[in-house]
Amino acid sequence: MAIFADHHTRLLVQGITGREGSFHTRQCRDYGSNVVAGVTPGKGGQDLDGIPIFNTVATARTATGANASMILVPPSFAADAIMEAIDAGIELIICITEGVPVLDMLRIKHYLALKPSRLIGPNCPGIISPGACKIGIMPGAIHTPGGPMGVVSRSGTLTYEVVHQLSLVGLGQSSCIGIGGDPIIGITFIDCLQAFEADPETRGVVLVGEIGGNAEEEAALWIKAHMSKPVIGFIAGLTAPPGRRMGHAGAIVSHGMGTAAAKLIALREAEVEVCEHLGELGEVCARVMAQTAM
Amino acid sequence: MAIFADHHTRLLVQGITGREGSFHTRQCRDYGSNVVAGVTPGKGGQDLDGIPIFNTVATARTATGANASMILVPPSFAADAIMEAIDAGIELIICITEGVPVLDMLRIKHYLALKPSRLIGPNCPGIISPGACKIGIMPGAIHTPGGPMGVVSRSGTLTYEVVHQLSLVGLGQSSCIGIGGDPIIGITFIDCLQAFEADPETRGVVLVGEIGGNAEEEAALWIKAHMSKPVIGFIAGLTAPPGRRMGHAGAIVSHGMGTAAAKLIALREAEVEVCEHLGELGEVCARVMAQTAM
Amino acid sequence: MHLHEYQAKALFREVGIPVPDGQVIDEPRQLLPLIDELGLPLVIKAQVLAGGRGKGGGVRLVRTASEAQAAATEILGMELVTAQTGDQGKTVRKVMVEQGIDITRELYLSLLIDRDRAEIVIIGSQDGGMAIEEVAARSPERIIRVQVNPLIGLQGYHLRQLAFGLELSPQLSRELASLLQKLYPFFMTYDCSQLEINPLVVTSTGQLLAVDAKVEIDSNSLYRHPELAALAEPDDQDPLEAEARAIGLNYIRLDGTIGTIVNGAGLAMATMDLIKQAGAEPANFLDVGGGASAEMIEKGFRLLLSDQRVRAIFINIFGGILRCDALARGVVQAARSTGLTLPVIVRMEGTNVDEGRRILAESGLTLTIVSTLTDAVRELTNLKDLQ
Amino acid sequence: MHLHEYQAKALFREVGIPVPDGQVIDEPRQLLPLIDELGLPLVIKAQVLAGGRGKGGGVRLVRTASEAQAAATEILGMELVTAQTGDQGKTVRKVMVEQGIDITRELYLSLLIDRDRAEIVIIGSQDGGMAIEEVAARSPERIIRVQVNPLIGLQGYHLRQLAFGLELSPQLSRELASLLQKLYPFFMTYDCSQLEINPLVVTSTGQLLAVDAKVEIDSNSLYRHPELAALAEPDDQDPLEAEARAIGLNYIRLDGTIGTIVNGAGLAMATMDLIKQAGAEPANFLDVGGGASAEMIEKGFRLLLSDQRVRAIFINIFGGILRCDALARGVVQAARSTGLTLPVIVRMEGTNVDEGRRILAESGLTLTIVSTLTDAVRELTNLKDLQ
Repeated sequence: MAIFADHHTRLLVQGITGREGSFHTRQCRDYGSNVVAGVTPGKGGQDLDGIPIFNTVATARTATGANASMILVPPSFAADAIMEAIDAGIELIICITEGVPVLDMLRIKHYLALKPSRLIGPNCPGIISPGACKIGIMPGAIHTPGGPMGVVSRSGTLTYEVVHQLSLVGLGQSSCIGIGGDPIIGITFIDCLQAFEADPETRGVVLVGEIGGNAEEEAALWIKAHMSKPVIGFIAGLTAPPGRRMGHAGAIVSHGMGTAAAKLIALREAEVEVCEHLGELGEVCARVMAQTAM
Repeated sequence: MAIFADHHTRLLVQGITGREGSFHTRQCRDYGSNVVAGVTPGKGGQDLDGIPIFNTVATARTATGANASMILVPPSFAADAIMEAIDAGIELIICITEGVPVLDMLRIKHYLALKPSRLIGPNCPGIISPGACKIGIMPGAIHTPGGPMGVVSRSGTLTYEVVHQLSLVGLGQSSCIGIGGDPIIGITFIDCLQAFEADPETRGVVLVGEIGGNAEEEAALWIKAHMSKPVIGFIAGLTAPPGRRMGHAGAIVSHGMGTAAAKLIALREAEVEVCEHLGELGEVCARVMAQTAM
Repeated sequence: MHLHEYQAKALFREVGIPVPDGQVIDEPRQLLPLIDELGLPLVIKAQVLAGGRGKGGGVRLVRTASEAQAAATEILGMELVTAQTGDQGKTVRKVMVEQGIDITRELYLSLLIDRDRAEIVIIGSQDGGMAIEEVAARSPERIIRVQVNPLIGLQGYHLRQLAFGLELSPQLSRELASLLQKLYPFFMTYDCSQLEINPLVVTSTGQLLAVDAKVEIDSNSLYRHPELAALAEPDDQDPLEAEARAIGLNYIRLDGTIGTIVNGAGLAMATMDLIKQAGAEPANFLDVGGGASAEMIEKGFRLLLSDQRVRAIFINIFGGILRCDALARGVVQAARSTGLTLPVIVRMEGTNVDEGRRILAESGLTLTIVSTLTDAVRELTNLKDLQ
Repeated sequence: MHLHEYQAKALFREVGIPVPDGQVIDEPRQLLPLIDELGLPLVIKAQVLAGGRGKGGGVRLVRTASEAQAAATEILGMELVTAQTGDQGKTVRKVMVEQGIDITRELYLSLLIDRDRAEIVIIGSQDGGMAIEEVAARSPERIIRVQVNPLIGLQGYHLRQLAFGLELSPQLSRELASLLQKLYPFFMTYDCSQLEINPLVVTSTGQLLAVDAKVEIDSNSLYRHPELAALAEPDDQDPLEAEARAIGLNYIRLDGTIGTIVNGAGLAMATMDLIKQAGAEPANFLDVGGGASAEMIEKGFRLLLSDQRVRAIFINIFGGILRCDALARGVVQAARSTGLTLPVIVRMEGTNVDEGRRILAESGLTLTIVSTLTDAVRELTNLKDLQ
C-alpha cells in the first residue's frame, strides 16, 4: 500500500520532449513507473523510447488511459498545462515547475475545488511510493520500500536528507510527497496526513515544514483532532530574517506571521514529536517508532 | 417535516424596501415566516414594520443569525445580490427576480459549487413548506399543510394550479418548490427529488416540467436509479413551436432538443406516472397515492 | 435578440475580427459607388433574420456591374422564402455588398451556451458551409467540441484542442487562436447566447475571414448594452408581437384560431396544450404576467381582437396574490370597453374565486364561465370548428 | 520585486488612479522648473525601498522655493536610516516632488493575497497615515477586510462592504468604488503580491488621492511584464545579491561569518539553522539549485570569497540525481581555481557518496570532510570564534 501513487498509476508526462522532461521521464520509467504517454503540442505521433507522444492531454488520456500527469514545462506554460490536465479528467497531477506566478495558482486553486483532480505542487520534487512508482525528480535510490514511514514536506533536497536518514536507521517509506514551496499549492499537509492516517502500510509520518504561511499550524490542528499515528515534525528557517523570501516563493516571514517558532509551538501543542536538529531526525524517528511498536 | 425551509428558517429579504420587496415581505411574515432582517444599501438602521434593515447581508447575518435570504431586486442587481448572500454564508438563497442575464448565472452556477449555499431560482416563485414557512410570491392560502405531496416545478402559476388541485382532492403538501424558468438555475429537479426522497413527511412527488434543456431527462434517470416514492409528472409545452422562447427564458426547443415529447418518453421510461391533461392532475395524484397507501 | 449579418460584422470589425470588406445598402442606386470602392467580383446578400438565404436565392455572386445592379434590384424588396421563414417569406429591406473572396477552404466555428454544464462550448468543424446539424448527422467525428468554464475563460489548451482537432497547419492554428482570443471576449462582453461563423474561410493568402456571422444576444442583458438594443429593427418582428412587446406583454403569434390570455408562462404553455387536446388550435401564446393585473388583461384582450384570425378567446387565470374578484372586474371591463362579439370562455380559479365568478356571471356579458380545466376542454371542443 | 513610489504612481496615473501632481528628480537643479510648474507648497520625498521614510527625515513639506531647494539638496545623496533599512541606511538617489495636498481625512487601503483562502483581500481603515499593524493592535474593529475570490473578481457588494464599513458618505463611496474598479484590475494585471496606499487622502474638494503607493510585484510573473522588469534599479539591491542574481544563484546576504553553499532552498535554510545551533552565525543563504551542478558550486564559491566578512565556508550538498562524485569534482575545481585559503567544511551525502568523499580526500586541499550533520555541527562549533 501507499498513498496517491502506486502500481495502478498510468503516468503521462506533459513537456516530455523538453530537456528536463525527457531526462526525468526516463528516470521515472527506469525506477519502474508505468509511463504510458507524453504530451508536447505539435509532436503528436512521435515517441520517446517507445512512449507515444500526443498533442493534447485529452487525446493522450483517451488513447492510453493515463490517470496521472507529471508536468515539466516552463513556468509560463504551467498554469495552462495544469488546467488542461484537470479538464482532461487526470486524477493525479504533479507539477514540478518552479516559478509559476501566484495569481495563476490562486485561480487554479479554486478551479481544482470544482473538479475531482488532485494537484501536487507546483515547485515540488513530486511523489514517490518506494518500490512501486516514482513521479518526480527525487533520486529513487535513497528510498526504501515497505514502510512504515510517510513523509510529507514543502522542500526538495531537505526531503531527500530526511528520507536518507530514515533509510539509514532502517525505516522504510510508504510514500514521500513534496507538496511544494510556493505560497499557493495543490494538496496540503492535511490532505497527505489524512491519506497517511488511512493507509495501513503507514505507521508514522514525518512532516517537514518551513517558514511562511500557516500550513503547519493548520496541520497541527488537524493532527490534534484526527491523527492516531505518531507524527515527527521538523521546521526549516528558525534563523531566517523576516521579509526575505528564502529561495522558495512561499518561504517568507512577513508582518510577524509565518515564523518557525510559531510553527514549532503549534506542532508541540498537537503532541507532534518536534526535532529541532536536522542531524538527529533519523534517530528521533527510530526512537518514536520503536516506542509506538511497543 | 419539510425540505429546505421550515420553522427554523430565519429569513432575510434583499431588496426589502422596494415595492415588490416590501409587499412580499409582509405576505411572507403574515403567512408565519420568521422574517428577521432586510437589506437595502443605504437604508441600514431603518426598519420595515419592525424588521431591522441593514446595508449589507454580512452585517445583517451577524446581527440576526439569518440563514435564508429572499432576493427581490431588479435583474441588473440580482447576480451581485446572490453572490453577496453566498459570501455571507447564507444557507438558502431564493432569487425571485426574473430577467437575470444568462452569463451572470453561468458564473454563479460554478461559484455556488465552491460554497455550501443552496440557491433556488432565479425567475421562480420560491419555496413554501405549508403551515411552516413561505419564502416567495406564491399565494399561501391555496396550500394545505401536512403532506404527503412534494411539488417541484419550473413554473409559477402552473404550480399554483397543481397545488390547488392537490388540495381539492385532499392531498396536502410537505414542500412546494419553484426551481425557476431560466436556462441556468440553482438547485435542480434532482436536488429536490433527493431531498423529498429523504423527507419522511413526503410520500409522493409531483414534478412539473416544461420544454427546453434536458433537466427532466436527467431527473428521470435519477428517479429510475434512486427514487422509491411515486412520482407524477406533467410537462408543459407539447404544442410549443420550435425556436421560440415561451415566456420563460429557458423554455425553448432548439435544434430539435428539449421537446416535451422527449421529456415524456424519458419520464415514462423511469416509471413516472405521466399526466398529459392538466385538468386531471389532481385525480391522477389521488389515484397514485391511494394505490401507494395500499 | 438576433443581429443581422451586417450588424454582427460591424461589431466584429470594431474588435478586430476579420470580415470581408463590404457595406450594407437599402436602395439599388447606392450600389455603383460601392463597385468603385470594392471592385469586382462582389457578393450580394439579403439581410433577413433567417438561415438558408443562399438556397432561397438571397445570396448572389456577381462578376460585372450590370450583374450586380440586376441582383441588387431583384433582391431588395423581394419576399425571401427559406426553410426558416415560413411560406409567406420575409421582405428583404437591406442587402450586404461584399468583396468576393478567393476561398481555399471553408471551416465552421460557433460558440454556444451549454445549459447542462453551465459552460461555453466552442464548436469547430472542417466542413464549413454546411449546416452543422447535417455534419453532426453525417460525420459526427468531424465535429470538435471544446468546453470552456466561464470562471477561467479561454486558455491555451482550448485553442490547441480546437486547432489539432481541426488538423490545422501551425500558421492557421495561430490565426485561429488570434481570432478566438477576440471572439470569446466578444461573446462574453456582448452577452451572446449563440454565435456562429459559417463559413469561416481560409483565403488564398492563408488568412481566416468570417464570411457569415449569426449572433444572438441574450435579451435579458440588453439593459447593459443599449447600443445593441438600438439595433433592433421593427420590420424584423411580427407586427402584433412588436406591439405586444411595446405594451409589456409576453406574446407569440401562432397559426390557430383560439386566442388565449393566461397569467404565467408555464400555465400559458399548458393552456395551449389544452386547446390542442380539445382538437382546436391556439392562435397565440400570451402570458400577461404571474401577478396579472386587470389592466394587463385588458391590454391582452385588445391585442387579440386586433388579430383577424382569432375566432374565440379562452381566458385561463389562476388568481393568486391578486385575487379573482379584481381579475374578474378586469375581464368585464375589457370586454365592455372593446365591444366584444367573439365567444369567450373564462376559466378562473384561486383566491376569492366565488366572488370572481359572480362578477363575471352578473356582468351581462355572454361569457362561458367554467370552473375546471376539464370543463374548459369540453367547451373548447365545441368551438373547434369555428372558422 | 518592490516598486519605488514614483514608479508605482506613474503606473497608477496610466490607468487613471488619482495621484498628486508631481515628478521625480535626481539632482537639486531640476527642482526650480518644477516649482514653477507645480506651485507651492510642495512635498519632497526620498525614493528608497523602505517604510518609515517620514520618521527617518526623508519626507519634507516645504512652503518656499528656498526651503524646497534646501530640502532637496539635503535629502538627495543622504543615507536614509529607517526602521526597515538597518543601521547603515540606504542612499537616496532620487526624490519625488509633489504638490502639497489640502487634506481633510486620511484613509488606509491595501490589497494583499490571502495564502490560506487563495483570495485577494482588500483592507481598509479610517485610520490612514498610521502603520496598519499599529491600528490592528490598537483598534482592530476599525480594520475592514473584504475577501475577493479571484474567479469572480471584484463585485458591487465588495465595494459596499468596504464603503459602509469605513462609514463613507455616498459621494465618497462612489469615489472609492471608482478607485477600486481601477485598482483591483491593476493588481491582477500587474501580478501584484502587495499594494498599499497609505494614506489614501480625502482632499478638501472631496476627491480621493493616493498620496503614497507601495507596490510589490510577484517576481515569478516578470516574464509577462518586461516593462516592469526594466524598472528594477541596480542600486536598490545589495551588490552581492545583484551579482548572485545575475549569475543565476539564489543568494541572500546575512550578518554572520560562516558562508554556506547548499543545494535546495529547504536544506539551505536548515543549514543556516545548523550553523546557528553550533553557536556560529551564517553569512548568507545560498541555494545553488536542487539539481546543483559543479559549475553552480564554483560560482557560489567565488561569490562567497568576494564577501570580506566570510571567515569560513560550510558546503552542505545532498547528491541526488546529480551524483556526489561529480559534485566533489566541482568543489575541488572551485577550491583550486579560486586559490582558497579559508577553512572549508564539506558535508556530502547521497548518491555515490563514497566516491565523492574519496575525490575530496585525495584532492590535496585542506578540506574538513564530514559525513553526518552532527559531525558538521561539531566542526562548526570549533569555528565559531573565528573573526
